[in-house]
Amino acid sequence: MSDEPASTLLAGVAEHRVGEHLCKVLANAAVNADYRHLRLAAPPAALTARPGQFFHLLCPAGASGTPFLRRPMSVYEVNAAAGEIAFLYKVHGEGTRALATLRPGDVLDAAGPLGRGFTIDPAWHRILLVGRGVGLATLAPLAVVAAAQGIGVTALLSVRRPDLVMSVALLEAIGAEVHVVHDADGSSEVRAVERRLEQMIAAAPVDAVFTCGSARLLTLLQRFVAAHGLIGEVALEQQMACGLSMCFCCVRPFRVGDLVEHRRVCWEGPVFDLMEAMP
Amino acid sequence: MSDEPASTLLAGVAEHRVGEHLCKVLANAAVNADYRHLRLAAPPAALTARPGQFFHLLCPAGASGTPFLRRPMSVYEVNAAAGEIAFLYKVHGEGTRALATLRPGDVLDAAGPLGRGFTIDPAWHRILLVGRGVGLATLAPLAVVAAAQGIGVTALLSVRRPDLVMSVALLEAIGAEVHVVHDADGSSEVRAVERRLEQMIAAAPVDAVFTCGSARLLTLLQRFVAAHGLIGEVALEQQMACGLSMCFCCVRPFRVGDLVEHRRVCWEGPVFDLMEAMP
Amino acid sequence: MTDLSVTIGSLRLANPVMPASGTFSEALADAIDLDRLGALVAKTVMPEIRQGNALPRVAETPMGMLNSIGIPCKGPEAFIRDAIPAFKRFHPPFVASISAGTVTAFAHLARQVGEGGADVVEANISCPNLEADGHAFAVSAAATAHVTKALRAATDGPLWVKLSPNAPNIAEVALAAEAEGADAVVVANTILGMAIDIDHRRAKLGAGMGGLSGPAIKPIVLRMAYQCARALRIPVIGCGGIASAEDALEFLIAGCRAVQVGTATFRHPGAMIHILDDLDTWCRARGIERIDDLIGTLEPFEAPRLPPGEDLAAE
Amino acid sequence: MTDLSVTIGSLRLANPVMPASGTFSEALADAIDLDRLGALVAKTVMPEIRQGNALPRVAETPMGMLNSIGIPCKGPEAFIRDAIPAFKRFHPPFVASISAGTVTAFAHLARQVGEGGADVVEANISCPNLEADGHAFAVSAAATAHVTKALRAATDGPLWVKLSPNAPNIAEVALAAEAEGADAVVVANTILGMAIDIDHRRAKLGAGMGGLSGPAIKPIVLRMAYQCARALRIPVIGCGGIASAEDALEFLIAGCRAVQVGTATFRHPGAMIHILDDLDTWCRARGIERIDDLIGTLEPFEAPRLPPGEDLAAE
Ligand SMILES: Cc1cc2nc3c(=O)[nH]c(=O)nc-3n(C[C@H](O)[C@H](O)[C@H](O)COP(=O)(O)OP(=O)(O)OC[C@H]3O[C@@H](n4cnc5c(N)ncnc54)[C@H](O)[C@@H]3O)c2cc1C
Ligand SMILES: Cc1cc2nc3c(=O)[nH]c(=O)nc-3n(C[C@H](O)[C@H](O)[C@H](O)COP(=O)(O)OP(=O)(O)OC[C@H]3O[C@@H](n4cnc5c(N)ncnc54)[C@H](O)[C@@H]3O)c2cc1C
Ligand SMILES: Cc1cc2nc3c(=O)[nH]c(=O)nc-3n(C[C@H](O)[C@H](O)[C@H](O)COP(=O)(O)O)c2cc1C
Ligand SMILES: Cc1cc2nc3c(=O)[nH]c(=O)nc-3n(C[C@H](O)[C@H](O)[C@H](O)COP(=O)(O)O)c2cc1C
Ligand code: FES
Ligand code: FES
Repeated sequence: MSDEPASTLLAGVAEHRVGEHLCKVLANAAVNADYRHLRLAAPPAALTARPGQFFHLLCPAGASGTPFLRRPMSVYEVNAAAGEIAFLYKVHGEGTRALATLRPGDVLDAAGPLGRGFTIDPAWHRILLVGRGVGLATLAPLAVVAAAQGIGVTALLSVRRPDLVMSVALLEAIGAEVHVVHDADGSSEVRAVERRLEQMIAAAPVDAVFTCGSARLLTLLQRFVAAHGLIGEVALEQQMACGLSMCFCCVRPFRVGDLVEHRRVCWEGPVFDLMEAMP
Repeated sequence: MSDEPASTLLAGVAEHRVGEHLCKVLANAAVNADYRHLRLAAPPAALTARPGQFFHLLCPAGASGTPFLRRPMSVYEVNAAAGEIAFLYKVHGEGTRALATLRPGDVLDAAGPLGRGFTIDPAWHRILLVGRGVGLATLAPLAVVAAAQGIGVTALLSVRRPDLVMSVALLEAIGAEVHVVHDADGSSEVRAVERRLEQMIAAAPVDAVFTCGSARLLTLLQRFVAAHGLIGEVALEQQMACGLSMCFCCVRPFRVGDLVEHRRVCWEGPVFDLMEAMP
Repeated sequence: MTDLSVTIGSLRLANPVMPASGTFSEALADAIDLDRLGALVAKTVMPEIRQGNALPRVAETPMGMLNSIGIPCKGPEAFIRDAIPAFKRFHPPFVASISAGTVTAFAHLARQVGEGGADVVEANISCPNLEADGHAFAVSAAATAHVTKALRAATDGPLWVKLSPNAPNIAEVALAAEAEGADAVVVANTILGMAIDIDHRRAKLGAGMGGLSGPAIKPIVLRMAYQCARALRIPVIGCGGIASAEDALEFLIAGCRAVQVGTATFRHPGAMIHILDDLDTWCRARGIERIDDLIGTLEPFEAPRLPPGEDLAAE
Repeated sequence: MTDLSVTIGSLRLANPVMPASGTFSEALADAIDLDRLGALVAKTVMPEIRQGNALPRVAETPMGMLNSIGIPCKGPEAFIRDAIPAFKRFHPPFVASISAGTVTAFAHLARQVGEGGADVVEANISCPNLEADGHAFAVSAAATAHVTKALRAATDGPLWVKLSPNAPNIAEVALAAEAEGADAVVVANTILGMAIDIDHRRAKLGAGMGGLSGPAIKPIVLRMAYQCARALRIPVIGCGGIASAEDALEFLIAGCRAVQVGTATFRHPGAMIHILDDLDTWCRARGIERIDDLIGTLEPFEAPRLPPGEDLAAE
């Protein structure tokens, strides 16, 4: 490490693995009534983000002041060639409302990449992704990276209403087999999903299962994975302050054998072994 | 006063004399190295502002957070026909740096008009304005209103450097006789200014004298006004919190006969009798 | 319309929103309709004529401000002659805030303003600017009991005691005021703070230190208001950093019977009206017909903890 | 380059900037060069294995945050075996923060971590989350004297005592720590606060109340640091809301010998490096060669007031 003072905060951090990147906003458009797609120009260090990792975003000032804490967002797309990263986010509370005000040309401070992403074994033939709501944003880059390694992707997307479904085009473009279920016609109910999954893997067996976005689906998949002798991972959420293992506010309980252990979502996760997670 | 709840803050306030106006920024361009000209679309209640009155501006979030207190700014132009008001401001500290980031289309919250403006007697033939630096911003609308009433205007503008002189075009357009002095050639020194003023009023006698922007010029003019049996007013500055007479942080001492009395710049001022002011 | 009325002792207020002393004057009528407020509270008046502290008297801080105004004052006679009638032109009850350096002077002043027409006497026993390093009656339960007793003897009307967040244990001080006959406590005044002009290496306030107010202090004062409301039978009036209906609701749910709004009015002259309108909207959206039903509805907690690691072993 | 070195008792630090306990771990090496810091301070360790408080453990507030983490802890053995060596890979002195529920356990732990390799023992006698309503050793001068004396007897190395801003008179508590042999005091821990989720009418923190930190509290803590620095002969280390070199300079000019940076690192992982670079730039721009020359240079003040009105009559 050099002893010379870094001339700016960014420079001081850039040589390290986790950077505080000042990214220019390229686009921040509504995808549907609830979600927005935020595209940023990002420096090389940010482009190393792997599926399941996240960035910690410093929200701009909103209507009720500047949100003090950063907001964690999974990386949704990494386009290394174009030097871009993207997020898909739901407008929810103060922080995401403030993010929604960003205009092209504005600068967003994104710290990352952070956390431990998904495991991919190149020897696998096919993986199953089961996502609910904005959980799709977290699973999408996994599908892209798996497909690039020649691994087949089967995806089940669960949404409240058909008009809120996202990423189907992205998934189909990489050759994934995509199933959509929703609350309106009851197809997203646990029993229905379970039957559907059985049919899906009967038609095309999978090596591993990945999920994000629903405690109900997590429980279902724990049964499913145990019954079929599969392995799997889940990406979990928890409120964060530091995003860097320091504050212990983001812990969740995990079952490890007979013990229950606290782990930090920002550090040991956000991706965890599917069977150890507690919904 | 109606008993019905006002549906928004603005509506609740608009029926009263002092409004909290959400004004769209039309332009916010640099005039020279130090100063910016901020033009706002303003509602009718804001267009009643008279020369010497001010608005209290809620600065947007800047680099180091949101400035908590509002910033007082004299109204520089009121264009009732176009529905516009304008300010001329010096970029100085955190608040004015934040103001400088405003872009056309942004919304600025301007409370006002506030304070007591300049006195104009339609019977006058000619007035003398003596301003230094950004004090010109405060005196300019007085010149415009006086000229519209057929009162002649003689103006002496004192600046640090010739390139920082402003408003000359505006003053000449209304037929004012304009004299510029600056520090570079020593023409702005007290003695030199005093001589110059003597010549000016010898050539064109005046009924009243107005000043803003310099303690040194104030002292000089107190002598001058006393010597010539004139009357005059000065616009003073002081840090403000409420801008509305409530907090007593903006007091200054005034000499009233043999007594010294505290008056609030936001309420009894910002325009005061020239002879009572203490520099 | 939601029924926003609340009761403070014998006094019925049309709603729980009123200004905080020192951040309000009848000049605000230029900006809002004062008749919509729950009560009107004047700047503290003291027995003597005073100019207040040295300039500068305010400094900006992150989401807050420091002030060391120091209670400039024209004296009780001018107050009774000029200020009280000016406030009494409006309908809401008029609260006179008073302070003094001695118990005797305090009691005398309470009687004067009571006879002069004040509907409520609010005793500011907490102003941190008047004594070195913030000492005041309000930092001691004994001194608070002493002054409250004298005030209670001096006036028959409603007596509110305004506490200081600089007190070591504010609930204990509040209990002392309650025991000696206060009709309500106001929680709280400003928190003693400081800011330094690093270029000139001097305090940003002429008086060196001053009181911190604004959103920055809200979490601290809310905690204190909750501690007092939990301990007292008399009403608590919350005051500290309240800038929105949501802020006001935090204090009401924590057990406050009313709220005072101070610094927020400096940022938004219409803040109190905004709060009132939004309180109504918020209640109506949730089918809450009387604001009174919300007061003190905070779910109890007793600092639950995750059990120590060992106990979890068997889950 | 400005000479940024400072001395805390027998310890020479390369510069006055270090992390605050509980807001730092060696993982920050992923983001900044830890060898540039003045010292490294670990999260408080306690004698027993603990899971910490119920979730949620943090809540956002205006320019600050509340936390009720509650000191999850794997116990002293794991700390000495795993954590100390991880920190000792870096050059700056390593400060172990310890806490305990009894004086005996406190002293025992001090000896353990001292022998385990800590360069400094920082006694966290102020954590407001461990006792109901924020009681802790640090709110009483007597209890502080008692525990400091035991700690002093238990360890020969540098002993810092970290105070609580919830103490009624922090300078008095600081004097008690000084009298019993502390080498420095850290001013201060978090201020007890609260936030309420109005929709669910429950506290936003699982533990009900928690400690407020961040820029919001800076004016309050700066005032306390100044009061302590004025009263003590031993060094004061300032801690509370420091997020920039300007903030750090306020504390240094007020008389602090060093500063700790907590919550700022959550917003900007590089905050401490930024502060160091800007301190150097600021000093160089002003021809200040040693930061030491700045410490305690605040112009004295004694709450000057404008004279009362009558006296001004003749001016
Ligand atoms: C690792 C990780 C990845 C995520 N990826 C995405 C994503 O790709 N797209 C997306 O829309 N959302 C994602 N989330 C959730 C997202 O962080 C929250 O929706 C967001 O923080 C809400 O902030 P707010 O201010 O709008 O809501 P508020 O409810 O006002 O937030 C209040 C506080 O709670 C926290 N919080 C609220 N909801 C959540 C949540 N679900 N998870 C964690 N913290 C929360 C906020 O960060 C803030 O500290 C992710 C969360 C985590 C932990
Ligand atoms: C009635 C009135 C009219 C004014 N009109 C103009 C104008 O037309 N154009 C213009 O450029 N300036 C004007 N000023 C001065 C302007 O208000 C200050 O330059 C501005 O507040 C500085 O804010 P800052 O955050 O940039 O500076 P900072 O120094 O960072 O401000 C810190 C604090 O000091 C206050 N402050 C600093 N300088 C002044 C000052 N000179 N007067 C009052 N408060 C001050 C700020 O409002 C703020 O509260 C006027 C002042 C007053 C009182
Ligand atoms: C400029 C200013 C002047 C004040 N003057 C007084 C006063 O005279 N008497 C008093 O009891 N409180 C006074 N206060 C304290 C306020 O009434 C209130 O208790 C405090 O500001 C906290 O509320 P806020 O955060 O809503 O402002 C003053 C506060 C400010 C900001
Ligand atoms: C999440 C969090 C955890 C903390 N844990 C500890 C701790 O374990 N021990 C301690 O002495 N202080 C702890 N603190 C207090 C900080 O060390 C510091 O005193 C306080 O946050 C004020 O500084 P700041 O405003 O710079 O954060 C913690 C603070 C935060 C925000
Ligand atoms: S967010 Fe701080 S430890 Fe995970
Ligand atoms: S700014 Fe508050 S009285 Fe003038």
